[in-house]
Order: sequence, then structure tokens, then C-alpha cells
Amino acid sequence: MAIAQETKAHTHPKMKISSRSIVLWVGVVFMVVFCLAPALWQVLTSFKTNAAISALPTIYFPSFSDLTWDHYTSLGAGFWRYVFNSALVSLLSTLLCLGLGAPAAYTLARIKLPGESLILGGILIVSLFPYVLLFLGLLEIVKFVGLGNNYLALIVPYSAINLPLTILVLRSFFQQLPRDLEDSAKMDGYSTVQMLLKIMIPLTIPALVTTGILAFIFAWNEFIFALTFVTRDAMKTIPVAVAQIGGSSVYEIPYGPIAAATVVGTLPLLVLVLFFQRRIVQGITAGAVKG
Amino acid sequence: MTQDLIRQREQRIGWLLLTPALILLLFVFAYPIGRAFFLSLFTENLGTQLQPIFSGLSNYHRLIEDGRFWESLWNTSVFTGVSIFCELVLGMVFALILNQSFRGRGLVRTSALLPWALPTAVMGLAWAWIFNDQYGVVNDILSRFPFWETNITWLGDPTRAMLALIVADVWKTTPFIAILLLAGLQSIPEDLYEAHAIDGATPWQSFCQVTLPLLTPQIVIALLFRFAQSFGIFDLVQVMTGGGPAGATETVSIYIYATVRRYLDFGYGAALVVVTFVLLILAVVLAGFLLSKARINVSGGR
Amino acid sequence: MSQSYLSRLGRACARITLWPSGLKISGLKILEAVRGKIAAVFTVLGRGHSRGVKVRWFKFGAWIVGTLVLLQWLVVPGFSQSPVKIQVMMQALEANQWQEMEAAFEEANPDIDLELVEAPNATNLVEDLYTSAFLLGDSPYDLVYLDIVWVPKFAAAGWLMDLSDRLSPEDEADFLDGDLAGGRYQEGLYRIPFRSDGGMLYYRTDLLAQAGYDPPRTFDDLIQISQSVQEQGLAQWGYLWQGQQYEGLAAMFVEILRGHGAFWVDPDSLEVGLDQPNAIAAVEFLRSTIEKGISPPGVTTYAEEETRRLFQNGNTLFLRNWPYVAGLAADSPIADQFAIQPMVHLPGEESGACQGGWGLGISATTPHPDEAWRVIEFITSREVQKQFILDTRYVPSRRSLFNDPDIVAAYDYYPQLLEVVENSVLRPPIAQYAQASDILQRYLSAAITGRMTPEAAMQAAARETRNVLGRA
Amino acid sequence: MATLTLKELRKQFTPEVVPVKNITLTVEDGEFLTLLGPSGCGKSTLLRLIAGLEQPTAGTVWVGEQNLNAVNPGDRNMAMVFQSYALYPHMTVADNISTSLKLRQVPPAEITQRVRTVADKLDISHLLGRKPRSLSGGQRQRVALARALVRKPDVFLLDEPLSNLDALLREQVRGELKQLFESQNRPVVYVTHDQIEAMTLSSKVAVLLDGLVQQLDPPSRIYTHPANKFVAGFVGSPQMNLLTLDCQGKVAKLGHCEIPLPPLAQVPKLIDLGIRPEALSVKGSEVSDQELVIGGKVFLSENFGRETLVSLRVEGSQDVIRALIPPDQTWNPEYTKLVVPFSSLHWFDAETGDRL
Repeated sequence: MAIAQETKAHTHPKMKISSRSIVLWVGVVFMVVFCLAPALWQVLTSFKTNAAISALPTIYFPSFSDLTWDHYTSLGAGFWRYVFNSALVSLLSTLLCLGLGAPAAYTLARIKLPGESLILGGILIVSLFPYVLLFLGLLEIVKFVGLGNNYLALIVPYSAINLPLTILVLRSFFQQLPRDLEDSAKMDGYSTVQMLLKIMIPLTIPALVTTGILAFIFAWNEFIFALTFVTRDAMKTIPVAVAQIGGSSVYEIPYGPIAAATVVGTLPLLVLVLFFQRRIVQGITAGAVKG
Repeated sequence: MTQDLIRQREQRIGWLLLTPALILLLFVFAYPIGRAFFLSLFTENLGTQLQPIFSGLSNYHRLIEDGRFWESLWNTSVFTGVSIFCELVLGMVFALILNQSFRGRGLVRTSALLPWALPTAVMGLAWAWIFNDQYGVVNDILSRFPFWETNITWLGDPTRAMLALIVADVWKTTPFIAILLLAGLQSIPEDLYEAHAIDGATPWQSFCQVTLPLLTPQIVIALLFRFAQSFGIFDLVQVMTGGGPAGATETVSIYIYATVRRYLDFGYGAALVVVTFVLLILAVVLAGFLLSKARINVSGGR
Repeated sequence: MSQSYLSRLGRACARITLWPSGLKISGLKILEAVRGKIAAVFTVLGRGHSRGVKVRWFKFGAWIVGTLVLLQWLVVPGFSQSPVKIQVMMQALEANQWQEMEAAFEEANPDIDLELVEAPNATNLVEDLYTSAFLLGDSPYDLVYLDIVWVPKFAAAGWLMDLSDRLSPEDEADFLDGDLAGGRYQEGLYRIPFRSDGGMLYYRTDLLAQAGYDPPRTFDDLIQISQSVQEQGLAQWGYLWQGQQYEGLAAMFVEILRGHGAFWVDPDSLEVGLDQPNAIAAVEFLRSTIEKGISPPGVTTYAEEETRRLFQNGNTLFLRNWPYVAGLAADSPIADQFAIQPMVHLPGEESGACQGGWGLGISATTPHPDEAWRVIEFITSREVQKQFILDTRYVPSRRSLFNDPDIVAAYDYYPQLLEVVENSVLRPPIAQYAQASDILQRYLSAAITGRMTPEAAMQAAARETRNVLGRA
Repeated sequence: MATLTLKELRKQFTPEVVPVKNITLTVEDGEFLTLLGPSGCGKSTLLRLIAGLEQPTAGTVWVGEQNLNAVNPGDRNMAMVFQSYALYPHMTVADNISTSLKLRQVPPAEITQRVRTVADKLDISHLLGRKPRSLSGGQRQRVALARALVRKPDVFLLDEPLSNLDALLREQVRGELKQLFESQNRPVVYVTHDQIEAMTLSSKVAVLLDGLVQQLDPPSRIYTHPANKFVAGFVGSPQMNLLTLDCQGKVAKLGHCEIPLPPLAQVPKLIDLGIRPEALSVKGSEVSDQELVIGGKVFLSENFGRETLVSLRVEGSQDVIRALIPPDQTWNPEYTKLVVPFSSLHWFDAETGDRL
């Protein structure tokens, strides 16, 4: 029956190829342009000479003389260090966030606990607190625990800030999984933890990937905490490093090198997203229930 | 008592699974929030040599008369309301598109995530440059249309500056909503649509009657978090307008950040934090109440 | 098996820097103590009959911790013991420019290790970073590299050391008055100026010659000449200034205020002068440059760089900006076609250049004030400063350097520059300057964008400023 | 080897919602107990109580001499087949089947052996490497069965395992199930709302309503001697004719008919009469005195092919009686007489519904 469904889905568009697919492609084109145009402008800027960047009229299709690699070479090999720092902090904070968030979300979705709604309410309320305003209190904690200039000073807050979102999203996914699956697993002899690891988690991969990507990107791009908690140059993350890129004067904003740094700093992220978006595949629970 | 042994065991494991996350949340959130509530009852600024002096509710009294705070609150509300509305509509459209199967979907999905992936601080600069009245791309494109005023000072006019901020924010965060909704769409079984289509429903009807209700948990979560993020907007405004012109784009976060970090007025800053936080909670509670009136479960349950 | 894993883990945890330093010593003990409990937890998780799972959990945990340990060792360079470390933080851009001075200093003073910590180039972020460091008590920075407007706040907060006794009379005489004044707060001296800065008027010599005008002296001159040059089609815009809502707006405005004989805040009496008629006239002047089409409407969104680029593109007659433009414009299409002079003023009033610039202060909590002072002495000494100026084209803080033959040979306009910076005007040196400046920026921005009339805006600004000053 | 015993089980969710009120049952080895009842009668909850997926509010579950109340579902050594099959979608068929054995630390060689045996028996050997997604409904159902059988559990629990199959397949699988579980010689508890399944498969049927067992008997006795009006109406298709009649003396009045009452201690005012449609026939030439004759007008006839269901309005009353008669039999459209042996009449107390 499932096979029948799939083939049906393939033949379906053919019948209405005209109206439906035209609307779809118009939508796709609009979306791609909307999302990419400003980013591509940034890419173009990263290759333009300083003169071409501020030339009037605006240069959309630069000639060879308007193009340069200088902005990239000016970043220097040291920039990879910042990329590494960002990757490390983002990866660990994402793992921590998912590692703590998924069990918590499962518990809140399926295990009845006294005070459960209070906990849930607390998580909701905490998520409303503008995170920028946490920095002063956190600074004191960081200082007190002696975490200054330690990756943990970034990893822990990033995880915590993403935790409410992770918990709520995963919880709603756990709730949507058929309950029979868990009952079946219990009958088979899975303990709660094993069941979470072997059955529930594999089935919520789309949600895990989704929240994971969101958390990872947040950590990758966060600025204020990264600026405040880490001052040692070797441990700075990309956004802070970009803020340190200098022009010929303190007043000048060096658009070219900043654009280049953005491109270099975002490419790893894109590769990651490109790789993981396949995991957000349709119908991972198909076949679990019903004929 | 033996009757509940299994339940007790299950609950014990539940607490074990839940506690680490709660500890982390407490560790990061409890102290700063509690500290704000505590400090808001003290005067601690340059006038007191940065020593806390108990002053009761005087900070709150001062806050009520602080036009700048209420103006920034209004600015933030306008910004939040307009941008979230646009993001939700666009994000839903994006999610529906990305949920279709077509050639190159992987690339399109990735490109749809790109705005979210680019650092806000940097893209704020880029947007400021795009909206620049002399060199900006926006004016350059507009000037190619006849009858358009050229050299519009986007960031120099209160309304237009707000508009520019909203455009930049919508661009930046629509992917956030889109990907959350997309993940939600993935969990809606295909056969529901087929059953509905067999019943003779138009696509619009099945959207309203199948997609929307089943997507409610994700929509509510996305809205909630965008609301919180948007209300706390900081770096984008800081970089693009710095709160100007004439404070027309100053948001609450910007004001509080300045009060605490630049004016060193800690007690008053804490009072600002507390009031903002409480107002946000009230707004969400109210929204939740209205939603539950509309028989939608906020927490995502059934 | 699991036991040995844990004890190994414990020993590893106690060593690594990832483990919070405050807990470093007790780390092993704590872990030993909770070991039994952790094992119990894992037993519950693994539920009796699944011993394989239990082992796997440990392996998993060990993997994660092991990876962290490894990364941490890779990443954190070992601490090497050095003589006396003196740390100072500054914009990354400037830290690079300081490299040679740093090397020279360390060569001359082997017992001191001067460390430059790089910060972002936005000055407000540097201020934030210093602020955070001081708020936490013992700042890691022994020296503070200060923008002139931070001095009152940092001094009032008690973060800086009074340097009055340390400065020699000869140096005191050589430093520019405005720069020294900017380093004072109440009775003390908290900052030794290193490089100066001041706002001034750039004008296009070629366009003025073509139109047959002398450089302007008064505000009326400036408007008249601009309109005439614009009418003749020689330039698109007459006058560029910084109108974005940011600190530069306040800096620019104090010059206009001085030119109108008005003042912002009197630092001694804390009197506010923003709502006096001549202050309102100053705002009306700025507004009129937009209304008369002399300045582009977008000027209300411009900071230094936007105005410089527009000026360098060649379509503008006058520009108010800092000295750094002179160096950059010399490499642009308008090279040799511009000159500088002090800001214009009303007849009978004086021109004023907003005093900017950076200098060094000593952190109140540093354990090495004497070593820090040696750094200041070295860096601000005439010879070192001279070399730095020659390398970077910054403005010196010592009078004697403006007419130094080597410097004049390199930069011929420095004698004129001295004339500009000698007439400097300070932004009010009050502890609440940041707040006062924000108030002014908001209302000034409202006035020049036409949201409020100049009169209403200045009255509101004055009222709020008085509130702030009265409160503290 | 094992006996499943339920003692005074009760499950209460809220004061109003009590799906299982007080149930005591025993299922021996080789017995096939079907819990039969309409939806909401508590049969699924009862099954989940046995499995340990729900905790009883009161009462106990025993296998042999062991009280299972504090034992986790996975440790009860019961296997359950779910209505939705609940296959793990991310595992292959082989993994789905072998998971429970792996968790019980069965040696790998034995696992392979047992999986192969059960797959052969259910004819799914060729599917072992596939994922549930690519299986048909019938195949999934077999995998779900295999998953239960491979464990050789103490007790089998089946929750409407056939309800998601189409009618044809259902009939076929029903037969196979019967053979399969007869050979297992274990207690089987089977939940269904389908009376045909209950009748064909079970050695014992418990008819449930409102959380209480209405009747616990072998299927044939459930059919021939329904314990009360509910069971009588629920079991049998087409449904039994149930008429509420006035009593006068020792007879009950149905239209012009006077039907002698069974021997009763006390004659009630009203009494319920039940007649199975298949017990009625169109009156032949002769009527024995062991038969009741009911006359009336046929106003509806439905031809099922194998037989015809005629609906007749009883002469002198508004009551309707339906009868199942051979398709070739004819009747007088204006006035037809139906006969039924007195022995096929079922009497029920009008108030309590109990069989008299």
C-alpha cells in the first residue's frame, strides 16, 4: 500500500502539470531570489576592489579590473583558527543541547510527572527572556566559576539558550509519534533509556536535525557573549574576528574584507546544512502503523 | 503501594532524564533573572560610586515617567508585530514550497537557510549599505523606475528606517520559521491529504482544514520563539541604525543595554529588565489564554 | 572495568583546563566522592539485565570527555612564566600599528612583557569590554587605552589611578591643553594623551578658485558659497557633516555650538545650555543646510566614512571631518585639490575643534602601577610618538611635534593642524556623559530630521539632561 | 505450564472514567480467550492492564504463582500484537523480529535460528531484509505476528490484529491464526469487536460492557445461551429480534399471539423475548405444537444471496420481527406466517436484562 502511495505521488503532478507546477516554480524562484540576492551581493562585494565597492553608479557586473582576491588573502591563514573555534563551540553546544534536550523533551511528552506543567511553564517563561540581557549576570557567574577564556563559557550558555526551543520542538514531535511504538518497545523489553536511544531518537531525526541546525547556527553567529567571555585571541569566534577586521582607519568600515570573512565563515555552515538537510526527509515514520 | 511501583520507577527515570536539562537552564537563567529582580530595588550607579543602596520602588517610579522607555517599548512592539506577521506568512509559503518534491530541492532548501546562517552583525552592515541613500542598491534599483523619488534616505527617516529594519529582519529570520514549519509538515501523513482530496477539497481547503490544524504546535512554537527573539532584537538594530534616527528605532534591548553597560545605571537597568520581562510574560499568557479560548493547545499537546 | 574508567576520567578531569579553575584541586576528590552515586545512576539507567548497555554508556561518556580533553590540550597553549606582564586592550587595527613600539619597549625593558589584547574596531565595543572587565573587580588590564570621552566615567567609577604626581612639568607643558584637560576629572589627572584628534573643515581649493571665493570664515559664508557653487553646477553638494544618531553627531555639534557661542553642559556648575537661544540657532543652522539643499537629505544617516567617500568622489565643496581624511584624500581623485582650516563660526565668536584622541591610563587595581607608568612614559615620549606619527599619520599630542622638520617634511599640513587643535573644545567632562550624549543625539536627530522643531527638541534635551545630572 | 489469572482488576482514570470496573478471569495454557465488546467497553484497557502498559487501580495480574503488578511490561514475558502492528519503521523486518531476543541476551546463533523458523512458518523469509515501509498491510501483519511468536512467551496478547486488513485477507489470516495459536499451547488473550473472529477463534469468549464481564463461556454457549439481553443482541448477525412484551397470567402477548412463559417464580408485568432471525422459518404445511406461529405483513425483504432477510410487522402490534429464510422460499406478501420452536425462544428479565 505504501508502494502504491509513492507511485501515486509521482504520477500525481503529471495530471495537473500546468497550473500547479507553474505556481510551484514561481514560488521557488521568488524564494531563491529573496534569500540569495542580499547574500550574493555580499559575495560580489567580497570580490570587488575597494574602489568598485563604493563606485557610482553601482556596479552589478564588474569587469576584471574591478575584481580582486585581496580581501581573501588579507584574512590570512589565522582566520582558520577562528573558523575552528566557531566550529568547536557550535558543535559541542549543539550536542550538549540535543543531548540534554531530547531526554527532557521525551519526559515532558510521555512521562507523567507531578509539577510537569509548572516545569513546562518555567521553560516557556525562561525562553522569553531577551538573551542579550543575560550577559551581566552570566559574566558574574563566569567570573565566579573561573570560566573566563574557556570554551565552556560559550558552550554552556549557548546550549542553555537553545534548550527551550529544542525541548518544545522535540516534545511536540515525540507527542506525534504513535504511542503503540513505545508500548511495543516496552513489551519487547526495552528500558526507558534504551527505548529513547534506539526507537524514539531515530524516529525524530528530522526534528533533531532541524533544531540542531538552528542551535548550531545560533552558536556560530552569536556575538555579544563571544565578545565578552573570551578575550584571548586564539579562542575568538568568527563574528568577533570579523569585528576586528580593520580598514585603513578606525572610521572606515572595510566592507570588502568583512564580506570575504563572511563568505569564508559561512561556507562551512552551508556545507553542513547541505549535508544534513537530506535528513529532514519525508515520512520517516511511514510504515510504523496501519496498512 | 506495590500497585504504583512501575509508575514510580518510570517517574524516577523521568526525573533523571529531565534534571540535567533543568540544571543547565537554572545555571544559566536563574541567577541573571533573580539578580535583576533583586537589583531593581536598589540604586546602583555612578552617583552612588557603584555601590548598591536600597531604594525600594523608586526605580519603578522613575520608569513610569521615563518616556524613552515607553517609546522604545512601542518601537519594539511595532517592529515585533509587523516583522513576525510577515515572517509567518512568508515562512509558511516557504515551508509549503520546500515540502514539495522537485528537482534541486536540496539546494533550494540550503539556500533558503542561508539568510539565517549569515551572521547578523555582518549582514546588518551589509543591509545598511544596501539601504544607503547614495551607494545603496535599493535606491539604485528604484531609480531605474520612472516616477520614483531617487536618493531616498532610508535610514534617516523614522518610518523608513523602521521599514528597512523590518525588511532586514524578515529576510534574516523567515528561514527560522520556515524550517520549523517544514519539520512540522514532514510529520503530517500524506494519506490525510489524499483522503481529503478524494472528498473533493480544493488545495486551499485542505490547507485550512488539514495542514493548519495539524501544524498548530509548530506554528505556536515558532511564533513564541520569534516573539521572544524579536522583542529582544539587539545586534541588527545596533549595527543598522544604532536606534536612530531620533530614537525612532530604539528597541528595549538597546536601551537597557545602554543603561547598564554605558550609563552604568545598574539598579535602573534591572528595573527595566524586570518590567520588560513581566510585560512579555503577560503578553504570552494573554495570547495563550486567547488561543486556548480558540481551543488550541499552546503547549503542543493534543 | 567501569570503576577504572571513572577513576581515570577523574584524574583527567582534574588536570584539564576545561575543568573550572576554581574547582581544579578538588576536582578529583569530588569525582571520587560522587563515583558511587554516578555508578548507581547508570545502573538505574541500564536497568540490571543490560550490562552491555551500561558499558556502552561509559564508553560514550569517556569518548566525549576524552575528546574535550584532547581539544583543550591542543587549543590552550601552556602558561609560560614571564617577568611582569602589562596588558592593555585596544582596537585590533591600532594594536597592529603598535607592534613596533611594543617590540622596541620590550627590548629596552626586558623585565616587562607588554601584551596588546586585540578588541573589535568599533570603539563602543572596546568601551564595553573595558567596562565588563572593571565591573568584575580585578581587571586583567593594567593599562587602559582610553578615548577622551570615557575619562570622566571611568574616573568617577574609581577604575583609574590619579597620575597628577607622576607627570613631569616639561611634559605637562608640551602636551596640548585640550588633550590634558580631557584627561582630567575633578581634581585628578587620569589619562596621559598619546594621540590627539580634532574636527575641522575641509574645502576644495579648485572649486573655490573657479567660483572666485576665499575660504569661509562664518556660517553665512559657508552657506552662501555653497549655494553659489551649486548654482554654477561646480558641485552637487555644498557641505557634508555627520548627522547619524551616534557619538560623532555630538562631537560635530559641539563645534557648531562653540561657533554660535553656546555651550552644552558646564562641567563645574553642571548648568545645561542647550535650550539657550544661541544653542537653538546652532540646530537651526544644521537644519537649514538640509532645507537649502546644501547638504544631501541622507546626511542625517552619515557617519565619518559616508561623508568622506562622498567628498572624495569629487562632488562636494565642504566637509566637516577628522584629520584622518587628509591622508586618505591625498590618494584619491581630489588629491591636491583640498585644504583644511578651523571650523567656521558666527562673527565675533571663535571656532572650536571637537577634542578627540586617545591616551593611556592606569587601572586602579593593577599590581604593577610603576611598570605600567614606565610603559606610558615610553609610549608617550617625544621620540616614540614621533616615529608612530610618521608611520601612521595620526595627530600628535605634543605641540612640539607639529612643527618638527621630519614630520612637516612628510605631512606639510601639520602646522595648520596645530592651529585647529589648539582651538579645541571638549565634550562635557561629566560622569554621566554617555547619558547626556545619548539624550542630545536623540533630540538633535529629531530636530535635523524634521520630527521636532529645533526649539522643542533642545528644550526637551535640556530638560532630560538636567534630570540626569540632578539625579546623580 | 502457565495460567493467566486476573483478580478483581479495576482501572480508574478519573472518578467518571472507569474503563475496567471489576474483572476476574483465568486463562489456561492452550486456551484462547477473546475479549469481545463494542468500542469503549474496556477491552483494550484490560489487555493493556494484563500487559503492564497500564497500572491497575486495584486488583492483581498473575501468571502461574507470580504476582506481576510490580513487574515491568518487558519482564512479564508476554508478547503483544498491536492493532497498528507498531513495527519499528527504521529497522528491517529481521531486526524487528529479533529485537526482543537480543534484549534478552539470547545467543546470536539461536536468534538466527528462531527468526528463520518463525519466518518460514509465516512465509515471510523473503522479506527479512526489507523495511516495514515497503511492505503491504498483510505482510506487516505477519511481521507483527512473527515478532510475537519468536519470543515463545508465557502469554500472547492480541489487540484487534485483523482490523486493518481488507475483508478477504482477514478471513484467510483468521484461519491461519487459529492453527498457529493452537500449536503454541499458551494462554492467548485476543481483543476484538468482531463477533465472527470471536466465534471462530476462541475457546472461550468474554463479552464486555461498561468495564464488566457480561458473560464468560465457550462461543457456542454464548450463541445459544446469551447471559443477558446485551450479549444476545451483540452476538449473532443479523441481530437477534428483541421484543418487550406484556405478561398476562402465564402468557406473554405478542400481537394476537399468546406465548406461554417459561416457569418463573413470579410473573412480571413485562418480559423481553429474544428470537434469532435464523431460528424463524416460513410456515410450512404442518405446524407442530412445539412451535410458535407469528403472523404479519412482510414490508421489507433483503436478499443476501445465500438467504433472504425478511422484515415482518406482527399482526395486531407495532413490533417488527426479522427472519432469515432460504432464498428460494416464497411468502405471501399480504400475510405471512413465521414459525419458531419454543426451544429457540430466549427470555430476559425486562428490568435487569438477565436471562430467565
